[in-house]
Amino acid sequence: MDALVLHSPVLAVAIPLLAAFITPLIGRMNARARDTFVIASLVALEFVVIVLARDVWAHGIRVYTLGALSASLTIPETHMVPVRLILEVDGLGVLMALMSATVALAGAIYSIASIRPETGQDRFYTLLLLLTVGMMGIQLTGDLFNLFVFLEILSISGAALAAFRTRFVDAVEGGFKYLIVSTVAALLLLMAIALFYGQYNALNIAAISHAMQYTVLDKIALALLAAALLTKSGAVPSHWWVPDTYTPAPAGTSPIMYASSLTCLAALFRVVFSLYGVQMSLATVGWLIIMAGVLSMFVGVTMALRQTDIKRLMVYHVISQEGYMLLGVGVGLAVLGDPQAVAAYGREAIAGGLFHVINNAFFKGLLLLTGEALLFRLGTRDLNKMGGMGRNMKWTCAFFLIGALAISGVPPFNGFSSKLMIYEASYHLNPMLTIIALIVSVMTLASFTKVFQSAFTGPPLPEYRDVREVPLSMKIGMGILATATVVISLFPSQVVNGIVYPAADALIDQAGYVSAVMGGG
Amino acid sequence: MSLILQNMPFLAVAALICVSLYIMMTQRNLIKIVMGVTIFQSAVNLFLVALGYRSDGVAPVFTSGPVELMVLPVPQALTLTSIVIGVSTTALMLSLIILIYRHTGETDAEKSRRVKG
Amino acid sequence: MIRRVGISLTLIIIAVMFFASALLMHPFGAPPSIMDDYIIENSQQETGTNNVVSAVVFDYRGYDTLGEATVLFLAATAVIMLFRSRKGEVAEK
Amino acid sequence: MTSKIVRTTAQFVTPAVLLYGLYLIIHGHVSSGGGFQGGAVFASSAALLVVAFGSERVSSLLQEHRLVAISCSGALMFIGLAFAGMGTTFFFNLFAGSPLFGNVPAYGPNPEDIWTGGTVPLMNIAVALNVVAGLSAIVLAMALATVKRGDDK
Repeated sequence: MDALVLHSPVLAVAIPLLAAFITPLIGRMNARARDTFVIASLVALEFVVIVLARDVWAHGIRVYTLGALSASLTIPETHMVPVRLILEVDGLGVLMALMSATVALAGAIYSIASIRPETGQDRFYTLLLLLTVGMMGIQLTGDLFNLFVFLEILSISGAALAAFRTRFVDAVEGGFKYLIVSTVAALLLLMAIALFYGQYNALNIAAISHAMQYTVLDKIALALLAAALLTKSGAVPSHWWVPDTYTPAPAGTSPIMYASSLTCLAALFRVVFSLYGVQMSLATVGWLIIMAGVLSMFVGVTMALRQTDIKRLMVYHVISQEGYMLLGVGVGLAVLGDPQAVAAYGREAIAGGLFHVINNAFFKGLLLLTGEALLFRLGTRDLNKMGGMGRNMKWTCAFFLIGALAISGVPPFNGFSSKLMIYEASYHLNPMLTIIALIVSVMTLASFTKVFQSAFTGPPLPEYRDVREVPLSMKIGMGILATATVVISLFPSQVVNGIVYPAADALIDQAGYVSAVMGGG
Repeated sequence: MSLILQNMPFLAVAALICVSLYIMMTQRNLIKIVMGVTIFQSAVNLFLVALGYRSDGVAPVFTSGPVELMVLPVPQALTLTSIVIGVSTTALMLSLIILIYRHTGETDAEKSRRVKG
Repeated sequence: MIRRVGISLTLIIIAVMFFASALLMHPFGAPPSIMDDYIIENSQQETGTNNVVSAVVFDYRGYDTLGEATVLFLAATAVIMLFRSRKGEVAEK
Repeated sequence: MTSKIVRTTAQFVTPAVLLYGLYLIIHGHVSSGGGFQGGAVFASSAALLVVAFGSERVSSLLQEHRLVAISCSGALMFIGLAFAGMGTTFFFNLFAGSPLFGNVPAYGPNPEDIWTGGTVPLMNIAVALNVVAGLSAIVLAMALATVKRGDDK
């Protein structure tokens, strides 16, 4: 058990990676064994992440030096800077890792039934596991170049999954678009890494942060990093690839791909807070992030109102909801230099943004899965051609209701709790922000009311009279995400205090992040 | 002026990046866009290798010869990683273009509907 | 027209950014080397490898290389997946 | 299928390419080279064969599922070596100082002793398996795709 705790940071990446290498070999022999193996490895991953999370919550930041004589030996004894590759896990890392592992498990279980009609299932599960590897790797690493490598794993597997249904030209084009965008973003990130390496001869985030002189080059690097990671997360200046890529993605992977976007968002927060942090005046950056957030909210929801394709509509809400997260964290970033303001509302703003990240991963993922469930049974995504499915697909209807009420911020659901935190905090900074956020929330409710009416209420259309409920595995997949949503809704204060505030504090406490690697205080 | 001459390799990197971004923004043929991305990759690789160069350094391999000043080893390892990743993404991009061509008979971004890099 | 102006503006901003960083970078041929000097001096004792680049690739930064091998494996999987034969696929709309 | 000159040249060049790739892989830890470089050279012979003999003939020789299996086993060997160090830490160089590839040279110049490097030469071989099979599979799949129009239009 001690060994498990000790090695858990690297096991959380190595387990899905090992599984991805074994899956093609098992898949050639037996499809059922392969499905069981994939699910088992994701359950094991979930277990390891929980072990890791409990340890981090109890004992603070964990470091893991790969290949050293001891995992905690970050700097060689006769030297001043870290040489080996170091994993560093803090509150934010475990929060995102828990979210990613849960969503990946739900998506994989859902896929068992939903991918059955397709060929190439071995490849599908390999790609799904590698997408999970990419997410876990980005969250748990403490090294910038390593972040680049895992970002590429995430991008390539994401692009391949988006193009999985190769018989649709949309899918192939969406995958191509995503691959170009993410390759360029990753190269910008690599440029920034090279700028750091050229100046400080270091690749470790904490070591660079420790040595940083805040030169012009560092500011250029910040611009490159922010551009790259905002592009990957799909916030407004570069939101145009999101709908084309996510809409044709195969059923079970939609929530996982969404979680991978959120992962890039968290990586952006990591870079801005832990790499640059309080010593650089970040108010301008904070306001830029707030602007991006407000624009994302507004553009996303207005585009969503015009859609008649159910999945495309939900994907536009993805952009809109990312706006809330950027707004919350941006408010915290704008006041980071002022300790009083941070204590008064900045900390709450960051926590609200992060809480919204995990809430969204669950209820938005649930909504995407219900959209896919309708496609699976009806063969269409067009809202105008659906109707009255509430009677035939009771479970799907119930899951959809949970997700829709949560995303619209209806009390007592978790979407309401996190939005409330963001409203309160942003009101202190500027009341206009709160008003815009409230308007967007109302528009979201309107949009989902439309979907509910056209898809589920009313008498069933004659051509869909014999439609049945979706198979068991899809119900279980949706059920996991629905349970997570309901549990967070029932115990919001426990979740916020136990999980979310440690993550927000880890972001604010840059000195702690640096000293975990560099030693001293 | 001497600075410009001395940092010529870095300036070459900047020039290559500008060329590649120009290609990616103005060209409509998908294969040309991929070429732009590839030039960008080469520019970044060149930058990484140039960062690690020490004047009069030799390759960081210990042989039976005398130990001299060596160039930095880490950028070479990073470049190796970056090259392999570049090959993989390029292969996948070209495969996707083959599929787009099968579907639409076009490799032009605007004629084949919504693709716009 | 607006598109042209936008493209030119973006290009100019990016060009200024990159040319400035090229000039602000340390002089070519004299990089800071605190981490790399340690690796050059200790790679033989710590890893037994005479080729320092191999020592970095497989020992000091082996985890990156694992990721790199994964990327290549991933690309092969993805390309094979894209050109798979689709016989026996259930026709779905 | 190209002219006889190309085919004959390919027959003579391929063994040389394979030998050079093998040298780069096995000597990766004592001289320039390594698993990736050698693997790429090795896999370039597959591209040469495709040019000379056509992709159908080559793909009947190098079947896709075999290449995938080799690629998987290379990757598994690599991650297995990383796991082997888990008694200390992940990626710990377990064999440095052991009887297997365990000679540890002192700092400074030394002759090309191949019995050094610990896990590094083994990892070179593992990565080379992965790279050879992966790149050949990519080249073959793309070459086949441009030749025959698949059944998926």
